[in-house]
Amino acid sequence: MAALLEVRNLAVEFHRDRAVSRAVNGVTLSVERGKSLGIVGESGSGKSVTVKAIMRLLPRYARSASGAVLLEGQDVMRLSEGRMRHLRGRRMAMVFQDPHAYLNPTKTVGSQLVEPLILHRLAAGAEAKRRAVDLLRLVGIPSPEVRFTQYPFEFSGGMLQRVMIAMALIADPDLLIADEPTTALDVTVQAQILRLLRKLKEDRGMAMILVTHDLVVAAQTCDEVVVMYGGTVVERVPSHKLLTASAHPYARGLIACTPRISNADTIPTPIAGQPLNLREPLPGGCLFAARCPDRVAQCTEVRPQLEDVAPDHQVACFVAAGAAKEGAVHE
Amino acid sequence: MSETPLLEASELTRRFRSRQGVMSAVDRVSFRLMRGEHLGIVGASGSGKSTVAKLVQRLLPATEGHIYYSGRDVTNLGERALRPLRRRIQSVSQNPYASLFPNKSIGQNIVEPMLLHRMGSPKERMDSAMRLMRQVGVPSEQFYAFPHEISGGQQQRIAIARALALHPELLILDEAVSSLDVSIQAQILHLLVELQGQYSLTYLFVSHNLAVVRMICTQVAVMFLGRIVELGPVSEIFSHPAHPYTQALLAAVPDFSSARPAGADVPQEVDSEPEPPSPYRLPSGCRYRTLCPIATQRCESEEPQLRTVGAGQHAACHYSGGAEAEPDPARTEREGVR
Amino acid sequence: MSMPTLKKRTMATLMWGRFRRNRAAVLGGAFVLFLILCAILAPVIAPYSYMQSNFLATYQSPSWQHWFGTDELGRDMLSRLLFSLRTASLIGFGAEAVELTLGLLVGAIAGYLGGAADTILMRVVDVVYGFPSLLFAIILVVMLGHSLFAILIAVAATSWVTMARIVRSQVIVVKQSDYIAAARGMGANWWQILRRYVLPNSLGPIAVTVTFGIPANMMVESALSLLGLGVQPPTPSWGALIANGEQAMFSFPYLLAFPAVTFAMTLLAFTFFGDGLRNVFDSKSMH
Amino acid sequence: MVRFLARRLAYMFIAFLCISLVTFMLMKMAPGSFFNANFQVNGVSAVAGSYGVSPQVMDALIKYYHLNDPWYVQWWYYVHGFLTWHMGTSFEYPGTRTVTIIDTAFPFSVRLALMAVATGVIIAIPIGVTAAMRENGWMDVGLMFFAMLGTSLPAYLVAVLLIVLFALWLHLLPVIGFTHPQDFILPVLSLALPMVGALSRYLRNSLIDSLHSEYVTGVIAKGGSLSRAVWRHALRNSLLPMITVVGPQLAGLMTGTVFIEEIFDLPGLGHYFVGAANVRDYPLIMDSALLYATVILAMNLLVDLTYGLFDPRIRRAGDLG
Repeated sequence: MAALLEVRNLAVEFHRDRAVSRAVNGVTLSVERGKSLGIVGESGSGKSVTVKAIMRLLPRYARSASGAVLLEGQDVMRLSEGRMRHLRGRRMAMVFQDPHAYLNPTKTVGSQLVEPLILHRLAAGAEAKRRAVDLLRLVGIPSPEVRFTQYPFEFSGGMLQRVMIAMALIADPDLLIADEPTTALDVTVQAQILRLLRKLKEDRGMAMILVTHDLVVAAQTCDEVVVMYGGTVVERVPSHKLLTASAHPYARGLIACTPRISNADTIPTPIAGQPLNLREPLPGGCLFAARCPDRVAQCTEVRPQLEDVAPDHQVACFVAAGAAKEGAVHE
Repeated sequence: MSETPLLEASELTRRFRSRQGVMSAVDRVSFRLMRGEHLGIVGASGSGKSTVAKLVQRLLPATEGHIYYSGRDVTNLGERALRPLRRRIQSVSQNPYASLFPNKSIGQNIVEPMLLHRMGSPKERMDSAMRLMRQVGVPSEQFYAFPHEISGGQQQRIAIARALALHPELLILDEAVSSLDVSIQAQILHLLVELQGQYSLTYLFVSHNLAVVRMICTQVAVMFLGRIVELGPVSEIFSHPAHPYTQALLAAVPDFSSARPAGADVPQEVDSEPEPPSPYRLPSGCRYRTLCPIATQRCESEEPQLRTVGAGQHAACHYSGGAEAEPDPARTEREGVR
Repeated sequence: MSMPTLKKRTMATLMWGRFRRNRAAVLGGAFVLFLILCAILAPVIAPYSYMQSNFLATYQSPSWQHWFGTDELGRDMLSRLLFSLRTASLIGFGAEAVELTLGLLVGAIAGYLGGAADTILMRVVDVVYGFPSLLFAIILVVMLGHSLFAILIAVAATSWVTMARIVRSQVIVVKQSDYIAAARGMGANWWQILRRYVLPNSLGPIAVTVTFGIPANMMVESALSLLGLGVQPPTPSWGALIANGEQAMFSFPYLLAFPAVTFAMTLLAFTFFGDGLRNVFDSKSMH
Repeated sequence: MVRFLARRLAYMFIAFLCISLVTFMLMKMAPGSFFNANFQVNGVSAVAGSYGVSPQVMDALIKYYHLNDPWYVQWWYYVHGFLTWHMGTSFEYPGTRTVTIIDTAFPFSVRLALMAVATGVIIAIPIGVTAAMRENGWMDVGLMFFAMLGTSLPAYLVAVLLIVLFALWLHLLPVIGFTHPQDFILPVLSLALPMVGALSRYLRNSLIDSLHSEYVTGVIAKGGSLSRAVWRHALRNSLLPMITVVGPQLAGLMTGTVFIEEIFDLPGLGHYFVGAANVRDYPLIMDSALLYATVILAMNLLVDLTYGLFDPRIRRAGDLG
C-alpha cells in the first residue's frame, strides 16, 4: 500500500545572528492512510520542526537544505506558495500545543472555526456555521451554538483544544498532524483528548501524526512510532513493541528514565551526558555516540542508517542491527 | 507523635480578590511534615498547590491559619525576624531561568545568598560556590557563564546549588522538574536523592506529575480546588486511593502497564469534558461532587472533612473506606428520584 | 584547592559586544560623544566669539575664514552653532537629570510600594499627563522669565511623568519576577532587593528613555526659542538660529541650512544611539 | 461599563480642576500683570495706553475683571466661565470675548490637527504593513530608516525643510496663506510626517510581533495567505494598541500646531495663545489652556473607551460589572 505521506531525508537548518542551528538532519518517515504515526523525542530532537516543515510553516530564516516531502507522490517542498495554500487546512491540517496562543484572541471561536471552509470555498454563511456547530458537538463540546459565539479566553484549555481539533477536521483533511496537543493540559483532560483523537482517526479513516515527548502517550495512541534524536530518526517501531522491545540504546534509555507510576519505588536510570548542541558542528559518526553505553569504535566514525531488525522495525544503530542479524543467523 | 514536626500548616487559607469576586486558592489546608520525610503536593493546575508552597515560605501572607516551623508559630513574623528562618528554608521553582538573577553569572548567582547572609570571605564564598557547582554537575569553569547561555537542565542544577548554598533544612521544590525532558529529569531526581542524603534535607515537593511524586516522597497530599482531599503515606495512597478524585487522577496517568497491545481497542464514544466548578462559585457541600461518579444528596448538603480511612491515610469523602463506605440511604433515595 | 583561572565576564561586556554589531548605533553614539565634547569645549574651539558682531562682514557665504558663513550682524555662524549646541545640551541633559530624579523617585516608590501610595502618586501623574505640555512650558517661561534655569524647569515640568510611568511599570515587572521571589526567599531585605536586583534589572528601559528624552528636551528648547521664548539674545539657540535663517532663506539659504541640518543630525544621532541601546536591552535578544 | 465611565469622568473633572488651579496659580504668582506691567514697568502701556486709560478706568477694569477679589473667587470665575461657556473678555482685545476668539481660532487648529492625523494614519498603515511583511528586507530597512528620520525631527523642523524643498527650490507650493486648499498641504504634511514616522514604526514592530505569534501560524496552517493573516487578523490586533499611540499623538498635535501656526502664520488658537502669554492676557491664557487640557483629557478618556470596546476581554468583563 502506497504511503499517503512520505518524508525522505529531510534536513532543516536555521540561520540566525550568523549562527547556524541544525534542527533536522535527515529524517525519513511515512504514514499510510488510516494509520497513525507517533514522533517522539526530547526537546531539540527536531520532532516539531519536522512536522512544521511538512506543513511548510517554518519561519523565513529556516532553510530546508535537502529532502522531499511527498503527499501522494507530489513533492510539497517544490510547490508554489499558492498551491501549498490549497493543501494546508484542506489535505493536511494541524493541531498545536497551546490552543490559547494559536487562536486570535480578538475574534470569536466560531469565526475562526469556519475559516478553513471559507478559505477553501467549501461552504459559507449559515451552511458553514451549521457544519461547525455539528463538529463542535461531535468533539464533545456542550451547547455548541453558544460556544460558537464566544471568544477563546472564555474557554478552558481542554475545551479550546477540542475546538482546535474541530477546526483541523472541518475541511475533512487526509492527514491530521497533532503537535504536542496535550502537553499543556492536566492529566485527566489529556486522557480525554487522546481518546478523542484516536476515535476521530478511526471514524474518519484519515492518517494521523502525533508529536509528543511522552513515549507512553505515543505508544497508547499510535500504530507506529518513530524515535528522534538530534534531528534524525533513530528507530521506527510498531507501538506495541516500543516499550518492551525497542532496540536503539537512546530509545531504551528514554524508556528507562521515564517515571512510571506502576513501578515508581526506584528512581529511573538517567541517560548520561547532555543533549546534543545543534549550534555546534555535528559529530561525524552516530549523533548519540557520546552518550551511548553500547558505543563501539565504528560509532564515532560512520553515521548509522536505518536498518531492518524485524519486519516493520528499523534501527539506526550498528550494535543493535548487528545483534539482530546474529539473532537471525542463530535461528 | 511526640516529635515536633519540622513544618506544620494548620487551617491555612489564602483568599484572592479579583474582579470576578473572592476565591480561596488555598482553603483550610493542614498538614505536618516531619524531619527527614518528604511531602508531595499534587493536583491539577489551579488546585492551589503552588500557593501552599508560597505560603509556607512566607512569600505570600496567609489570610487565615498558622504555619509552624519546628513548633514555632512563624505566621506573622516580620521580615527581620524571618531572616534567620529563611536560611533554613530554601526553594527551587519551576522556571529556573526566570528565578536566576539575569544580571549575574551563574557562579555569582550561587554566591549571592551567602553574600546576603555575610557568610565567609569573598574567596571562601567563591570556593564553596565552585564546590556546589561541581556537586550538582556543572563544570566550575563555567562560573562566569550567564543564565541565558546554559541549557534548561543546567539552569535547574544551578538553582538547586544556589538553594543549597545556605545549608537549608527544608527544600521546597515547586514543579522543579516539570519543565525538563525525561532524561534530564531523571538526572535531577538522582541528584535530589543524593543531596537529600548528604545534607539531610526535608523536601516539600509540589508537582502535577504523580509518578515523580511517588519516587521522591514519603507522604502525599492531593489537592482539589484549594482543599486537601486526600493525605497520607505514598505507599497507601498510590496502591489504594480512597478519594474519587485521587482515583480519577491515577487512572488518567498514561502508564506502561496500560500500554496498548497490537491491534488495540478503539474508544467507543467521545466523552464531553465535564467542566470543573469555578473557584468563584463553588458548589455547596463537597466541591468535587459535580464531577464525582458516586455523589449523593449528602454530598450536596454536607462538606466532607478529612478523616482517617486507613493506616495514616485520610480522605475527605463521605464514602471512602471505613464504616461509612456502605451505600447510604440518601444515595438510594437519589437513585429512586431518577 | 586550586582555583582554576577564570576570565571574569560581566553583563556590561556582553552588552557592549551586542551593541557593537549595530553600526548605525555605534555611529550615532560616536556622534553624540563628539557633540558633547563640542558643547563642553565650545569656548576653546569656537574660532570667534558668538556675540562679536562685525558690520564689515555681514551675510558672508561660507569660506575658509567663516566655515558656515556669517549672519546679518557679521557674527560667525560656526561659533554661534557651537554655542547653541551648548545651550541645547545644558537644557537637554539638565532637564533630563531633573526628569530622571523625579521620575525615579515617584515611579520607584509607586511601583515598589504599590497599594495606596501607588494610587495617589499615579493619580498625580495622570493629572500632569493631562496638562497641555507645550502650552504649560510657554506659560512657565513667560512667568518665570527667560533664564536658562526657567527654561530647564519649563521643559522638565511635565515630561518627568513619562519617566515616572516607565520606571513604575519596569519596577512592577521586575518586582513580580521569579528572581525577586527567590531573593526574598534568601532573606534579602527590601533595600538589598531594590539596590541589588530591582534597579540593575530596570536599568535598560530607563537608559533608553533617557537617551530619547535628551533630544526631546532639545526639541522643546528650540521650539520655545523659535517663538522668541527661549534664552535671550545674544546667547544663541538652535530655534532662534532657525527662525532667523527662515527670514533670510530666500537670499541666504546657508543661514537656514546649517542650523537646520546640524540640529537634525544631532537629533538623529541620539535616535540611532537610543535604538541601538533598546536592541541591547531588549530581553528577546538575550536568547 | 456605566460605572467605569462615571468613575473616569469624575477623575477627569478632578484633573481638570487641578490643571486650572495650577495654571491660575502660576499666572498669579508671576511678577507683573497685564495692567501694572503696562503701567508701572513700561510707564505707559502700549495697549492700555492707547485707550487712554485713567486711574478711574483702571479701577473700573480691575473691578470688572474681579482682580481685587480673593484668589479662589477669581479662580472660580474662570472655571465657571469656562464650564458654562460664558467666558470673560480678553485684556488684549478689549470688547472681544475670549469665546469669540476661541470660536474662530480653535476650529481652525482642530481642523489642522485632524487633517494631519488623518493624513498620518493613512500614510502610516501601508508603510507599516509593507515593512512588516518584508521583515528585514531592503524595503523594510529603507522604509524604517525614513520613519526614523520622521520620528527624530520635530514638526517645525520638518516644516522648515519642506519649505526649503517645495517653496524655495521647486516653487511648487505657497508658504503663506490659509484660504486655498493647497495652502494647507505644507502645514498638514509638516505635522503629519513626524507622526507617520512614529506610527509606521510602531505598527511595523507590533505587526511583526503578531506575525511571529502562533495565531498567525494558525491562520496559515488553515490555508490562509500571509496577506490574509495580516489584513484579517494581525492588523486588527495591532491597530488596537496603536490607538493608545494615536490618542496622545492627537493631543500632542493640538499643541504642536502652535509652532506650525507660527511658521506658516496661520490664525489658529496657538497663535493667539503665544501672543496672550507674552502680554499676560489672563482670560485668554486661562481659557485656551483649559480648552487644550479638556481636549487632552477627553482624548485620553476616548482612548481608554475605544480600547475597552475593541478588546473582547474587557468588553465581556464590562458586562459582568
